[in-house]
Amino acid sequence: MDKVYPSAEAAVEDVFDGAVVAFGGFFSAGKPLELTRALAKKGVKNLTVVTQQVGTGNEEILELVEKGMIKKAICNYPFPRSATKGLEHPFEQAVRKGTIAVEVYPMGTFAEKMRCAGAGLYGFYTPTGVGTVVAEGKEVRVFSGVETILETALPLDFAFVHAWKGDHEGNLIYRHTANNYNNVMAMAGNITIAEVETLSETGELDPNCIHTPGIFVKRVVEVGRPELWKVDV
Amino acid sequence: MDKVYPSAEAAVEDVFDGAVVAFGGFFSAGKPLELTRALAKKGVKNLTVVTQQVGTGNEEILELVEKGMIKKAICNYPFPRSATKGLEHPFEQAVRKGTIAVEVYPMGTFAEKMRCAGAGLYGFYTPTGVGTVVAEGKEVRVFSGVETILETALPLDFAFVHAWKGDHEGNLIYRHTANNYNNVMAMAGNITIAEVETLSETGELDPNCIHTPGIFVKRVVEVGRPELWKVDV
Amino acid sequence: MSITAKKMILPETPPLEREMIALRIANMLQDGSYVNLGIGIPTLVSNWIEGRDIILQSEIGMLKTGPLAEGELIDQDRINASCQYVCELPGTSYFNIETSFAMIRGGRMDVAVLGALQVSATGDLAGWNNPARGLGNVGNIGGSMDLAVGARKLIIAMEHVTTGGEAKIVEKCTYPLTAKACVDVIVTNYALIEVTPKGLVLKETVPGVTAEDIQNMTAAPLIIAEDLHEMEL
Amino acid sequence: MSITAKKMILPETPPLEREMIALRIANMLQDGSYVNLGIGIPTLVSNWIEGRDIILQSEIGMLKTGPLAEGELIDQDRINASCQYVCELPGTSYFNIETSFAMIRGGRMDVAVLGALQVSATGDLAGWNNPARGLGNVGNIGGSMDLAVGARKLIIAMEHVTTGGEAKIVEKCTYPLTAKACVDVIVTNYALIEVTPKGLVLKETVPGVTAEDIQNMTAAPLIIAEDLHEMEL
Repeated sequence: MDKVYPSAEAAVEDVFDGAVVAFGGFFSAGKPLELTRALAKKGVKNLTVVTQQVGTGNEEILELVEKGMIKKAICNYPFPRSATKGLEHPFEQAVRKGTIAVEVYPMGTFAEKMRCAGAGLYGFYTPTGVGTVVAEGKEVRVFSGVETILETALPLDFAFVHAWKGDHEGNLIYRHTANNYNNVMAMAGNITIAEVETLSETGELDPNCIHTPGIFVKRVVEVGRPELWKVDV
Repeated sequence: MDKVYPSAEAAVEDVFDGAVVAFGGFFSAGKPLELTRALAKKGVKNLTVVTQQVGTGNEEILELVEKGMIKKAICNYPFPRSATKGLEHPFEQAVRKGTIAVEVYPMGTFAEKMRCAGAGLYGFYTPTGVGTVVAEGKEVRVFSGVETILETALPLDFAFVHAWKGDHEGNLIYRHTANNYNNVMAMAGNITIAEVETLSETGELDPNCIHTPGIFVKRVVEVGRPELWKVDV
Repeated sequence: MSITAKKMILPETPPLEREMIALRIANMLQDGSYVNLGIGIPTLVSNWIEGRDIILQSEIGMLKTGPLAEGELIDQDRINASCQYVCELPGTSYFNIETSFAMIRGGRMDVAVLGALQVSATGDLAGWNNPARGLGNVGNIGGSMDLAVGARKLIIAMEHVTTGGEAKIVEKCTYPLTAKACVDVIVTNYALIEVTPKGLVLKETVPGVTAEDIQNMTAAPLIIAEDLHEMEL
Repeated sequence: MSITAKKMILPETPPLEREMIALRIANMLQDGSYVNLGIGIPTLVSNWIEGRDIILQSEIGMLKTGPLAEGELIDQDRINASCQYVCELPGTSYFNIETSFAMIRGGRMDVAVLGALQVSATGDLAGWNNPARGLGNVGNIGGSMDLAVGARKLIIAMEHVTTGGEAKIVEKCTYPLTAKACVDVIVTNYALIEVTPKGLVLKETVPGVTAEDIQNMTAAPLIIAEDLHEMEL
């Protein structure tokens, strides 16, 4: 099945108001830049965005913030590291004003919540977060003397991912640390859309070295190599 | 850190009586044949073996059965497919006699229990097994209208795995479907021992194509390419 | 053993060969779908889809499983979950078993085709443990429970009655369940029956067999479809 | 703000530079260990271990992280979790973030070195959320909670008091916790303190500073080690 779409715009066309949309990548590595830009261009309301950080080192998502497209952000490292910079940052300002709700998880829990959804599971018990604000309102359970909390699956309506190489059937290979959240978001996405730097013919990629098998990917767009990011945390 | 051991015998020397030992592989693909033989040779008591199948297509483990080394087997497909063959099979006979206890899990749950342990988690809720004997004695919980059961982590004292290529620091690459249980057992093993067909110099393997990062592997033994298995299920 | 032990009355008309059951199922599969085939008749479905855009998954950890391998194409590291040597296709990918079951439970399998010992009027499936074997609550579960729960559509391929002439389609399963309310369609050597909220609907019969004949070998009430027709092959 | 707001009395002796705190920690690391370094002073530890057999993990998904990259070695797809460009080493491997945190929670990290806002007498750590920022219960958690819970040994690298002269080692943390009872050793610019079941044990002081001096800038009781000695660098 050929999953190639002619453009990022065409690939994101059915993202709907109120959708839960995840964006892969971590600072400069592996961000679905073109898909995000296409979404900003399209315009859509009340999004729940799921991503490592909003804005800092993720400037293309800021456009969604500034256009008022985001209702809620689920993330791990939402704000600029510096408190001073934070005060000037549109996302942090929106959070302070209460126009964007924010939910923060420990990094491992954040990733695992998506892995849980992607794996068709519904919840897991982790020792991370016990005794912290993260545990508030969550079931605490002791296994072999270890306190854990129950965390639940985080399914995604759409997952935007960026891969180094991809083929027509959606098999993906990431480059170096640009894998990061991309694989787990691809797994958790109901509709996973992959932008790839190079589109390969099906059969060209080494079958022993596919990071994300095509079954997790619904659409593929070729976008070329992105420009070098200047990251200012 | 150089993790290479001179022989399979040396690598399994500290397996202790009563240990939980997992064996990777699935029928003809990816079985840690030399490590298993070395363990049979060494002799050890009251093992709990964790493996896809005991005996059928896994003949080297039969030696552990026949030597009375196994107390319990945790597996997914324990018996020969044919009932008639089963009656003649030493493992099935031991189970019928009650000399070996057996615990069976659905394949996905079996793999996930080890992944759960390897990931430092303690339990997960899965829809698999609801309303079946697998659910007996387990907590049932409903998430968004879906019934699930609680399954817990299965940690391993030792994991024996077989890889195609490995380097001195324990980075592993599997070949085709010979990955199967090997990666997840490597993750769950307190002491993971990898037999590899070819030992590579550290740095020779493509860092983007490592299946099991060396951190999960404590020992490496080079064993060459195994003979072709005749599998009679 | 109450109703299931009762000998069913079989018509004089010869039943379909196993290959023809497989063909009927192959014709139900849509292009572009991801399909997992269980052991037995389901495996034969693969003989009818060569050249079609249907991607087979093998739960051992292979996507786009090719035809059976013979002679020099045999590779012990390339097998399907039924332990048969298979070929690779352009676009094949290999992955570990935990990812394989993430696909299965996670709803990525459009169709699973499994065999069965019994199917109930409400679509319960019993397929992994024949109590006659006398092994109690343990047996070869394999991937069946995960597939039954996880596949978007579950098709059962089986003989209509047991070799002893007993009903396999029953009011309520008396054998240990694989999963509850999971079956969508049953294709037997005499009929095609859909499981609906109203009950079992007889949709197709093999030439020369009447609805009454089918009811006579079915130990659960059948609703006759308005468009009941002969099975086309 | 009770005890923590009280200005501590600092000795005249100049404190250690941040690089020296990092050096003291580097000297504690054993060869062959897997180590994760947090943002800030912890990152500086990497400057002192080049050439040693210590493997750094970066939670973004890289094992055997090399030195910082400059000039032509900069690659936007090769960054550490602090968002710095890094180099590859022989034996480096890349993996997805869910596997990265499987390592971290799963006990594969021999040592984690993190910064802190406060550490309590019982080894509680508060490090992710300074209430002064006024963002309530949300903030940049990053990987800290998983590392604090998962690492076999947790070393805190920090200034002994805040820039405002307030104690950071306190009876009980007043800032939001990262994890409870997780800290093993605290290395500051004045002292090395171990967290033991009996309480905080002062083991080393920088030259020219007395145990009394340390107690004067510590808002929790210190036990003086029998072998208290000057820190060697």
